[in-house]
Amino acid sequence: MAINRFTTMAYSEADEMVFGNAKKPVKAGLDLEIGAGYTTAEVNYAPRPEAGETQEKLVNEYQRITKDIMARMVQVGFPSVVLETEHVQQMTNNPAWGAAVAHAQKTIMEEYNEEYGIKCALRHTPGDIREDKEFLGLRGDKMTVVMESFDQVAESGADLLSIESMGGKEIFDYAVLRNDVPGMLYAIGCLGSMDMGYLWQEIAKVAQQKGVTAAGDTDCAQANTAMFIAGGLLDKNLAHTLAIVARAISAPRSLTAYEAGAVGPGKDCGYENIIVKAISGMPMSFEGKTSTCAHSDVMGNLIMQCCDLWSNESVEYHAEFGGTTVQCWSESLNYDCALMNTALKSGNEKILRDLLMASDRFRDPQSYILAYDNAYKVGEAIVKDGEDIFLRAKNAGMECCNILNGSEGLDMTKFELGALAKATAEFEALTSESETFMSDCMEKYSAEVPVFKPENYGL
Amino acid sequence: MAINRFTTMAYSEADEMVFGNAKKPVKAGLDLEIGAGYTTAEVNYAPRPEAGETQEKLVNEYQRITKDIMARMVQVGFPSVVLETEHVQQMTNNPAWGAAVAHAQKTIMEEYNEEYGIKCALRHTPGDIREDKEFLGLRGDKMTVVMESFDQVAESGADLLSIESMGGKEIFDYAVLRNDVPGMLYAIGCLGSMDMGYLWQEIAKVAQQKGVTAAGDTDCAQANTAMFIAGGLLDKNLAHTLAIVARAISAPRSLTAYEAGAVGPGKDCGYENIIVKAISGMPMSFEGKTSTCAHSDVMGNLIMQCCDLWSNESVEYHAEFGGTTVQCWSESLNYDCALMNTALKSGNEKILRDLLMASDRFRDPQSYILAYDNAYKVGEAIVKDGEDIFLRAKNAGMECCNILNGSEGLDMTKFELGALAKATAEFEALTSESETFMSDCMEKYSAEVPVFKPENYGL
Amino acid sequence: MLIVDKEGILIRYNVKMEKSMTPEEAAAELYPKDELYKPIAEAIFEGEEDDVIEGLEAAIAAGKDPIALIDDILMVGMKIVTDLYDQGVIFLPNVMMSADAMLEGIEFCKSESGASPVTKGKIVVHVAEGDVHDIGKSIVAALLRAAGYEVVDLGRDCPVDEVIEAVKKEKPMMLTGTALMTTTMYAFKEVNDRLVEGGLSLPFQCGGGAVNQDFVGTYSLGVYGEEAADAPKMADAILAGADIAALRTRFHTH
Amino acid sequence: MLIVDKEGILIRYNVKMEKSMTPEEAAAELYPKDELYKPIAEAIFEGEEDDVIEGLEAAIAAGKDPIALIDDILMVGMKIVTDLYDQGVIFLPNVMMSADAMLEGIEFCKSESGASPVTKGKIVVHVAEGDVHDIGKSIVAALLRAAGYEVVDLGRDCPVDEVIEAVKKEKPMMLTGTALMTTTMYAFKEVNDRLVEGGLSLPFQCGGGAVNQDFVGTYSLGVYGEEAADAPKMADAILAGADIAALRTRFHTH
Ligand code: B12
Ligand code: B12
Repeated sequence: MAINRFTTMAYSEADEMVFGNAKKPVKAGLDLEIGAGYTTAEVNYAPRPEAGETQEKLVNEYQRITKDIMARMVQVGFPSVVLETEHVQQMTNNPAWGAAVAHAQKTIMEEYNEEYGIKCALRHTPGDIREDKEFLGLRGDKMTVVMESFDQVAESGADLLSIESMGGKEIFDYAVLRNDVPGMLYAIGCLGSMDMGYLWQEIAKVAQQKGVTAAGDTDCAQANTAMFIAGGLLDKNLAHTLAIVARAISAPRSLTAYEAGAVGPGKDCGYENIIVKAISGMPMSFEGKTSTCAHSDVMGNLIMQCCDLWSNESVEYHAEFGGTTVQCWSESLNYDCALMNTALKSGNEKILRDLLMASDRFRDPQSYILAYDNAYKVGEAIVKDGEDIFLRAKNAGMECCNILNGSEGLDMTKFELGALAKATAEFEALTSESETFMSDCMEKYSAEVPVFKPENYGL
Repeated sequence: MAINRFTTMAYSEADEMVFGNAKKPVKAGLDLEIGAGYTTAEVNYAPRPEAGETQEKLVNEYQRITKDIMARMVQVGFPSVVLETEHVQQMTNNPAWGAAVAHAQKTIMEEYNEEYGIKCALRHTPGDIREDKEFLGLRGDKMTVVMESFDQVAESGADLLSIESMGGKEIFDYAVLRNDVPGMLYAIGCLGSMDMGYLWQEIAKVAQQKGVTAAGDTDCAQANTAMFIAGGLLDKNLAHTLAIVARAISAPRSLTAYEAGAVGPGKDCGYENIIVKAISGMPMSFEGKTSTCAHSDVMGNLIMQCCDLWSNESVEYHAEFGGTTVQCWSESLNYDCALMNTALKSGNEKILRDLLMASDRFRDPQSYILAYDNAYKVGEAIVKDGEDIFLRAKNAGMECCNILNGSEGLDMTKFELGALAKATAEFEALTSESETFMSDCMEKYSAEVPVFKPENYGL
Repeated sequence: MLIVDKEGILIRYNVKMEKSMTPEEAAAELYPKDELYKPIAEAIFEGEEDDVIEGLEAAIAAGKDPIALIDDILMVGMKIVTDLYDQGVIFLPNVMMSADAMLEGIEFCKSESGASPVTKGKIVVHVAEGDVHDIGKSIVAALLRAAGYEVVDLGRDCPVDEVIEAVKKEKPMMLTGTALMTTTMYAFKEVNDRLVEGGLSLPFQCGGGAVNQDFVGTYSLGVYGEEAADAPKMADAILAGADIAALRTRFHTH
Repeated sequence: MLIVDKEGILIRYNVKMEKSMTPEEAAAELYPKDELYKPIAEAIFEGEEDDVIEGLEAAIAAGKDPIALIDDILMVGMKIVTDLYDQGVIFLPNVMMSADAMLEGIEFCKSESGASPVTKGKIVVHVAEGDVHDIGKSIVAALLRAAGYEVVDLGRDCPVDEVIEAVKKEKPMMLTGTALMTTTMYAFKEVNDRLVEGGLSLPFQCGGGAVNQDFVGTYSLGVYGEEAADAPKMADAILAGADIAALRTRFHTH
């Protein structure tokens, strides 16, 4: 498949974007349509450690998880649900395991769909296992295993295919701990996008062959790592202004999946998805206030503003007073969706969207930029040079800095402001020539980062 | 203290009620005001079983819980929080244990209040241990222990005093499994109210002596038991129409606390609190879509409609990917509050309230009645005969039936309709004479329920 | 006030899935044809104790043996009720009321004949030590009685010693335990160990909110019960020869 | 679009609590007065490697002993940085860059003198077998180096065998482990047992997202570390004579 770059915005203005509606809805699974006027919960879960020992135990664990969720859905009267299975590594490394799990889950979902008419779909997300102990190995034997895994889960019942790909991560890990903005730009914007183009053309091919949906990717390995290191308001490991610069740069990277054939829904942990939605018009999954089981958040409400799927990211399967964890969290998610769907149905979706956004707009520099109006502006900066992966990533980072520099109502610490000023200056000092930047970086990081192997990117 | 019955509504119409605002706000704890224009999360937790072995272990467990919550609050920038400690029985049976826990918790809360200015308050809820293996023992030695517990926790730092009292439960347990509506009326409306009058005058006295707040009680032992037995849409243990009749009857019962000197905030698990708020104008705590850790719910959004505190009911303390359970749930709760507070601040509180209500209005007969407009009507039926505890409870149950019989847009099953018809007929056949009813019931249940001891109610 | 139609927001699956027959119609299809028996079955279904007695009096007057009536009509009538409950046509309180009516009927038959009927077997039920949550246990007891078992109910908050004593004394075919709190369910392990120590080997059915299959699987006599309605099924399975392993295979479905 | 002022909705506690001094001002108060030393401390604070070397050259030219300079100014300059980090005045990337600059300075001093300095002690760090999450480990390593310890970094996804081998070979004063996944942290128990078996008794500091104090408390050599900044504090405590029990008393604060 070819890569078709986005050079225009899908929405003519930011205010056009709401939750539950995407310009290009996606039909998937059993009677489900995503982004077609209603929101749906996407439930995520991790098997208990002991369950990973054998294929049989693992399949059994996922059967329990699936049954628990489906049963709770009908008990409380929810009309639709998506299940996401993020592979534990055994499942990707042994493609037959992943396939067995997908098949077992889908069988249960089909029963519920038949008996109750509940709309549902199954997402499978193989792990990006393309690495060995020391080095990334993006294009070798491990790539074959990953593609075999996609092939088999698609064959066995997965409706939506996703991955959290790792291209650029070896440079990013080095750069993020050193406030190295050009390094982050190179890692995420250039290397990440290049790897995604390579990888997603293959995934889209599998999806087409199997008649399932190539859904999307997130910059979990980089922008989320920055967000986690940045942490809460009182953490002091990374300026939140830098974390959001990394996030802005990740938008054109994650966009690449959709340029290489994916159609959405984008994956939950991609906080950059709001920018990606503005550009692509495709439905997106998000997580926030109802994924505290997986991580804390400084924009728990805001990030719900334009979601099509609403996720809890991940929770280990175990018992709580109110049922198993997957039942508790799936129910909470669905109530959030019921609220959004009520707003949609009564024409109040923009008010609710704005309340969600306004609740966190000033909580953090990160939420400020991801507020849909500012996110839209970052999107515009990206499509302006949509054909040039370096330039558009640089634009995204610069626009992010510009918006923060001109922010109104957002209080930042001296430390955040200092990091922002440094990042702004570094962007301004950068070349506009993609080739110059690429070759300078190649030289610098080949020398400084021992685990960097250019052949991973066909360089 | 005397008992002053409510004979008028605090609000002149249902539409006047919103979340975060009560006619009679309550100042409590460290800089907090409840029902004064903003909502606050109320975080609940249960120690791990092992932690209950010694006083030291238990205090240590609650210290961890308290620290975890307070730390998460400041990390995400939340302005206020309430902690509720529902005693495990050791803490009430040994009043010194409860006191030690309250003191340890309050010390940490004071540190956070001082360092960050976060508003907070501590609720302690001793267990209603007034029973032995076979019988309730509401007025004997156990009553003395309960009051000693209140006295000591109030002395040691608890700001809000609550209990979930059990009066009437021996009759209720028998009646609920037999669709016995007059029995439920006797248990909850008469015996429950009588015990509460007795108990809450004492609690209010302690609160006054110690300068803390007598907060409120819920009909956990009866209306919630009915709600749990009723379960989800597909359960078949109790008609949901009967569960809501029990709930309606529980409103005048729980109201008794406020007639005997309590001032709110009412306790989280009292779904009848919406009716109590309409009558009393006092702030109330609620739980719903963000208390799935403790139980499933058929009105997760709706019940948030007029909350002043917003609770997770209970979660066992343990680790999740995103931190400890108390951190996860306290963060989710606070985001809900941030949304409500944004609505309040921007004048959109009635729209948000209505969206929350509309999302679940037709989910279940229970949610239909607890929608604020219908709840208000039940309130009116109560205050009409506010001085007569039997009549007002009967009115509440009858009004509930009437509203369901005339419902619009609510689909009920044949089974629910059948149970409703039977309940309606039984109410209509009932005497209007309190004394007749009381003596008939005394005779009937003394014969049928071996564990019923009238002396528990001074009868 | 905002009222929004539920379409697309929620589905009342209970309404959607409802059987087209009313409970009364469904029951009518199952009543025995016999003129003497039918009113008794009907009275059990309705939970009308007086009508049950009246029907029994008529049957005895017509020459039926009181003790035979227990099996021939009281148990048969009750089975209609529990079958309809299993199928989701009727709900628990109906079962409880029918069971009350049927038990009255049995008492009546016994007093009429002076003899005691043979029950299907004896079962001891209890709530774990330290736990006062007894509604689940009461339902289990009622359904077991409704299915023709003799139930010895040790009540709530029942000390381990008392459980062991009762098993020694009553020699039941099975023992059940209910626990709703994470703190109390560990008592089951102790009960199990004390039984094993004492050489008492019988299936120990455990259920209740806090309990789960994995936990029950950790002690040798334990069989997990999810719903109260499983209890009579388990007892029936034991009568049919199932041992603990077989019970687990059938009831440990998670 | 709706914009709502944050008052009453959220509090940026970081802004509210911020120290009034800028990091530069705070650092300036701590620099040594000495004309030769001050620019080096400043260059470390700024993370400017070239300036550090330049400063060292000047000091050596003025007669200072290269190896003595390591303790007298490089470590002193670095301590200013880590102290400010501990106080929340500066953030981690500054520490990382300062540490890089300081380490360059040490290399330069070594090459100038031809001799090797005595470090405070040797520490082995690793990420648990099966786990690729290595950022926390890298931070731990950097902060230990910044505090003057020699670090042997076994990297991520490190087999238990390799850990044991490294401890045997390097004879470190302490071992650290990082695990971010509930599935991988059990490797620590194995490492512990293999160490004990082999008669190797040394404090085994464990941390990372999945790990908690209760877990670490279950194996004999384990000491739980919450933040990376605790690692050098633990090492210092060991130098000051603390055994595992004493370390636990101090660092197991939950
Ligand atoms: C009703 C209730 C009460 C009532 C109990 C009335 C009564 N007579 O039982 C009252 C108000 C008295 C009460 C008191 C307390 N409660 Co309470 N209570 C509940 C509640 C809301 C519902 C329980 C219930 O009746 N369910 C319905 C019945 C029918 O279900 P069930 O027993 O599980 O039985 C079903 C199946 O399990 C099965 N089954 C049961 N046993 C068996 C056996 C076999 C063999 C088989 C086959 C099947 C089977 O059959 C039934 C139907 O299918 C739960 C909430 C919850 N999430 O469970 C809390 C809950 C159990 N209570 C709780 C607590 C903490 C308490 C108190 C300590 C509160 C306090 N601070 O005072 C006290 C307990 C004091 C004590 N020493 O025990 C906690 C327990 C937490 C924990 N640590 O595990 C819960 C979980 C609430 C919560 N979310 O925090 N409670
Ligand atoms: C970034 C990240 C990644 C990055 C890692 C990049 C890298 N080079 O490390 C990438 C994208 C590669 C990744 C991959 C995966 N990840 Co990941 N990841 C995360 C994430 C988002 C943040 C982790 C992080 O870096 N935190 C910041 C660092 C600085 O924190 P830290 O390591 O805890 O260290 C701090 C302290 O703990 C302390 N410390 C650490 N060690 C020590 C030691 C001592 C002695 C002391 C004193 C202190 C100390 O110091 C640090 C600062 O103070 C977490 C989310 C979360 N909730 O933690 C998920 C998470 C850890 N990942 C998870 C998963 C499932 C995976 C994958 C399996 C996903 C997949 N399906 O492919 C793969 C793993 C493959 C493998 N075999 O390991 C799950 C783990 C679930 C579980 N079962 O436990 C998590 C929890 C996400 C979730 N909520 O589900 N991940």
